[in-house]
Amino acid sequence: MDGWWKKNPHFVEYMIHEGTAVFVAAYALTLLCGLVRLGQGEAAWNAWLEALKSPFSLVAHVVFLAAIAYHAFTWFKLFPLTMPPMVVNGKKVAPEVMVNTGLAAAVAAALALLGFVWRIAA
Amino acid sequence: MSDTQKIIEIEVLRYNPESDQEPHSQVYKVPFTDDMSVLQGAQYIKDNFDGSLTYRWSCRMAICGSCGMMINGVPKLSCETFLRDYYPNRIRIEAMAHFPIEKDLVVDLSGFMEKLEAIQPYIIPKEPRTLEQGEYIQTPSQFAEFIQYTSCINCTLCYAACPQVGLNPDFIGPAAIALAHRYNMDSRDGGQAQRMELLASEDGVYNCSAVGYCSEVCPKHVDPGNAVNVNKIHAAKDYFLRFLSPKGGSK
Amino acid sequence: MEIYKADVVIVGGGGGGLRAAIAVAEADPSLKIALVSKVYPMRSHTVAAEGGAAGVKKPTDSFDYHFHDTVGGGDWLVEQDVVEYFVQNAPKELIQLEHWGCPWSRTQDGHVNVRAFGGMKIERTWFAADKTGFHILHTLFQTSIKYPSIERFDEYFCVDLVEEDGRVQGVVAVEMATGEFTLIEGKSVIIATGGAGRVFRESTLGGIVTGDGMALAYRHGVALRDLEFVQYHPTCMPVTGLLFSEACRGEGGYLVNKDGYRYLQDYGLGPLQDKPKNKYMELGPRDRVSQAFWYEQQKGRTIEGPLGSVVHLDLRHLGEAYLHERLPLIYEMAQTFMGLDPAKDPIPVRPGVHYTMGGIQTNGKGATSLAGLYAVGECASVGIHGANRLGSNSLTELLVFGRAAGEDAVNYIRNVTPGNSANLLKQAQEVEARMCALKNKTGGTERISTIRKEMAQAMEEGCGIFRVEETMQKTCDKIAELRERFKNITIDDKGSVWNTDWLSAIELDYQLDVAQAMAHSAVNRKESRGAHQRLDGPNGAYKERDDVNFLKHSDAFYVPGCAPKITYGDVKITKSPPAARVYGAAGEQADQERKASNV
Amino acid sequence: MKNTKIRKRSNAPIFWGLFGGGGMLAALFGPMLVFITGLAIPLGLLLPADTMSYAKMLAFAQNILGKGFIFAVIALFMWHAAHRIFHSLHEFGVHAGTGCKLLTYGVAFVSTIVAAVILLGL
Ligand SMILES: Cc1cc2nc3c(=O)[nH]c(=O)nc-3n(C[C@H](O)[C@H](O)[C@H](O)COP(=O)(O)OP(=O)(O)OC[C@H]3O[C@@H](n4cnc5c(N)ncnc54)[C@H](O)[C@@H]3O)c2cc1C
Ligand code: SF4
Ligand code: F3S
Ligand code: FES
Repeated sequence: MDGWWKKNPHFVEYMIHEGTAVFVAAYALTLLCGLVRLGQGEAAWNAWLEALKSPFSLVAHVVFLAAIAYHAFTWFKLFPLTMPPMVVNGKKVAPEVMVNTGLAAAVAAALALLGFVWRIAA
Repeated sequence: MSDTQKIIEIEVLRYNPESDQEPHSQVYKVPFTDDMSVLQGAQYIKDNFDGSLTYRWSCRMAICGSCGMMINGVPKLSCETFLRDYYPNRIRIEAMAHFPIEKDLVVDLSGFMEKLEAIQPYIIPKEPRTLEQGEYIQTPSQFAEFIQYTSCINCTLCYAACPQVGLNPDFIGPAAIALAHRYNMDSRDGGQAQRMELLASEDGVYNCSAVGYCSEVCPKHVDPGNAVNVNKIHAAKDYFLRFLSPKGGSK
Repeated sequence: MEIYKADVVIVGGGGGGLRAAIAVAEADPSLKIALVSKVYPMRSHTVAAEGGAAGVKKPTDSFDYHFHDTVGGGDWLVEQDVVEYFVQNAPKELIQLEHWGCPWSRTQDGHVNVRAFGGMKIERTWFAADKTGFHILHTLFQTSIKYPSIERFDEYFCVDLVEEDGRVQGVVAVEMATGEFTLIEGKSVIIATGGAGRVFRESTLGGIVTGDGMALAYRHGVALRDLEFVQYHPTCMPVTGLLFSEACRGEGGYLVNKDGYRYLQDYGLGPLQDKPKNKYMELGPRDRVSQAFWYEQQKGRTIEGPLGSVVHLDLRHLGEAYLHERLPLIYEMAQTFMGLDPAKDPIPVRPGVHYTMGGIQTNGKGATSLAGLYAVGECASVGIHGANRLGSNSLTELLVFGRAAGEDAVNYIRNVTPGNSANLLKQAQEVEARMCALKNKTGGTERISTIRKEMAQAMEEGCGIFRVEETMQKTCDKIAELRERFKNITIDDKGSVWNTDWLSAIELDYQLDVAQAMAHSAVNRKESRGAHQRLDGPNGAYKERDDVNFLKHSDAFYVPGCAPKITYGDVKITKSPPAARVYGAAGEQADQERKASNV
Repeated sequence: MKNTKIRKRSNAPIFWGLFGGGGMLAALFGPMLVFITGLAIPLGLLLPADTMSYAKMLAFAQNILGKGFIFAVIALFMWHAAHRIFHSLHEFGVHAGTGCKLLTYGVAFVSTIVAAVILLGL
């Protein structure tokens, strides 16, 4: 089984989308740091915010963004595989429709989140 | 055979347990016409060059499920794969991945058959009926629930495609799980709880990591990967709700 | 040598064998059943059947109609009492299969649907899209797993029967994966090895359909009955012989010649109908439709191309959506194997060998003349198909007679004592020695594939849709020559593991026997009936049906090293005296007359 | 019928459930969260400058819903990632020993505890 995942473009893609997990973890740990700092008081929190501004952090977050966006995309692309078939009027819904529904939900959720954050901030 | 006869090179992974230590490749130059399948290419070799070349086949119409092999690394039915689509390149055929090779292109399917038997692939009637009562009634939507999963021809291409089968040979695997799902979803059947025991076991659905290649190679559009993944949901429900349900779910 | 002791040995894991196995298991769970098959059961050629299985279903239909369709369809060469049993049990068996999970196609209100089929007066063909055989086989196979008393010997190749005290007592089989011989003892043996169509060239049959069981019974002295009747299916893919089911026509497809003309109206199947009408035009019986092709070819009205002469099967007017729903496999096959779209292009087709009407002679329960030996399915001649099988009768036959034979075998063995194992083993060892000698023989020069090709060529020439003495005799001579040359074959593979080279030589040996019986039965039948059509005789006398001399079954008996001995046996007539076999408008008139005379 | 082998029920539903929940959460909100915390705030884009000020974040983290959200994001992201990485290690041929489990589920577990303790302490 050695190197099986190199044998076929399907497997390479699979490994890439599985690989996004590393970035999800990295980002979650970043947030966990923030939470720890929040618990330590205002100065610590501000230092964390400052650290986020470092070029290293910015670059890292661009990478996180790309990886997690790809994760989101592939997550919904796998819907026809992972979700029970959607049946409307006794007919199976086409796979593309399932994928697109998922993607639309993701866009809506992201915008809702942005709107929500904006509202508490303002 | 006219002058314009095209010749394709077929590289076959040969293995004879009685004389070979290791599988080895052998290349044959096969004259072919555009309507010839890879299976017919193999038959040409057996008939004309070497009668000891061994492979399974029967129907040559993609319905008996015998003739699966790796064709340039991809699991395919050789009777519905055509030489013309590879020409002028060499074509490489090998035994299906993830199965022990018995000889040349023939693999040992006994493990697969055991899995197939283990999932109890028969109606366990929900409400038994006598012949005098006639057929069960199934509405179009009840029919639509399971019919897709009945199309499996047991070609095992999905096993050759699934890396998790390669990593854990005990994994029940896509086709057998799809067959369990086929019966579970049938309105005539009431055996889901019995089958769940196996699906939810350590050899069951959670071995699948949603690679999805099984469904991609399936020649009959069974979408076995979907059956496996949907049953993760069923098995999880069963796991968490078993304490609530009066029967206690399956063990 | 391994020894396994069973009560009932079933050779063949197709529809017939599986149904028989289940019948035995249900009749008496204490009996041990050995189910021997040279392929995994679900690979058996039943898997390829497309169109459907006949059984009375509609309120407007009746057993009587099914009976008359079958008897007339077989040109009266049928056992009418057996047909009676058949039509009455057909619906029960089809419902049983439904209870076991067969996904029959359904009507909107959830009942099983039926479709029209050639030569059937009323729609009574139960179908599962156009994969009926596939679904029947998988349903039976999966159901068989439920019974612990069925012990499967998958990929075991049966090489002989063993008999003692005048009764069959088991089989000798080779485990293909190892080359090991096993003696499987049984008080009864049921042969269900399918047809023999592979003795021809262009055929709808899979590579495993080599008539093994027929040859085995034949060599043990059982007659092969009515073997001259070989069905040509009119709509096959040129060269490969892959089948476009009769369901294509049942659903409304047309057959047209090179002028786009629906030529069947010229051959006693008219007048022209727009919609499919039972027993008219495209829904005529197979022998007639295939013969019409031959006449069109003689008249130069077929389409000539690189694939030989063809006519067109036109499905375009049915529309893509309907084709996908009713004929999905056909659709896919046309796309994959011919690169055309049946919703847009007509499909080139020609007749191909499809079915052996005759086979191992049995009574109405599948029992043969050798005590303990039964035969069911396409290898058997239970007497319902006569000179021409109606499409969709044979899948039902597997069920009805599979069960009957299974149950009868159970009754039979109640009164049988176990055999003398030592003698059986000795016989089995002799079989092993003979088989191994074939494998280990050196110095041969004939390639298996050459003999096989020449046999198929000869059979096609002599035993085609239309036959004459001269070519049939040539075929007989050719087969005799090939029998001789077979002694000088060479087998490349000398190994034990998975030696398909050797096994295909054994199959070829079987095929030559069956081919020989076919050709000799054919040349001896000096009349035209059903699928056996002659163009010769003094003043063309053999062109007509001859009830005086030939309303008789032919029985071919094995004579080692010589041509078979052909004798003739009576046909059982109960309520349908032989009459003119007519379809289309003439058929309808004849039906009415028969009705009028009955009241 | 020959189903004689006794098979143990798998405990995977727990891990698989956490994996699925995290994957879904990350697909729906992940990209936007990264954008907000990692790019928009540090770079002063789009959102008011004090969106993530100490006061606002503390208030958010003290709110019961806010607590829940933070906890869900950190913990579920970690479990999602842990599950995938664990499987990938197996797929690369690093065989699922205790070491692998510690490295993946162990880290997720510790992160979950840390997050919970801090959030409860705020
Ligand atoms: C393309 C096609 C379409 C058809 N469509 C229809 C239809 O629509 N309706 C209909 O009624 N009929 C149809 N028929 C006919 C019908 O399908 C067959 O007559 C029937 O399926 C034969 O079943 P069987 O059980 O007799 O044999 P098979 O299914 O052929 O099984 C034979 C079994 O015997 C075993 N066997 C053979 N030799 C040996 C040996 N030496 N040792 C061990 N095992 C052996 C094989 O492994 C196999 O398991 C069709 C046939 C074809 C080819
Ligand atoms: S699910 Fe598809 S690929 Fe797998 S065995 Fe069945 S038909 Fe073949
Ligand atoms: S390829 Fe294997 S991992 Fe799952 S989705 Fe298919 S079974
Ligand atoms: S030969 Fe039957 S599937 Fe290919």
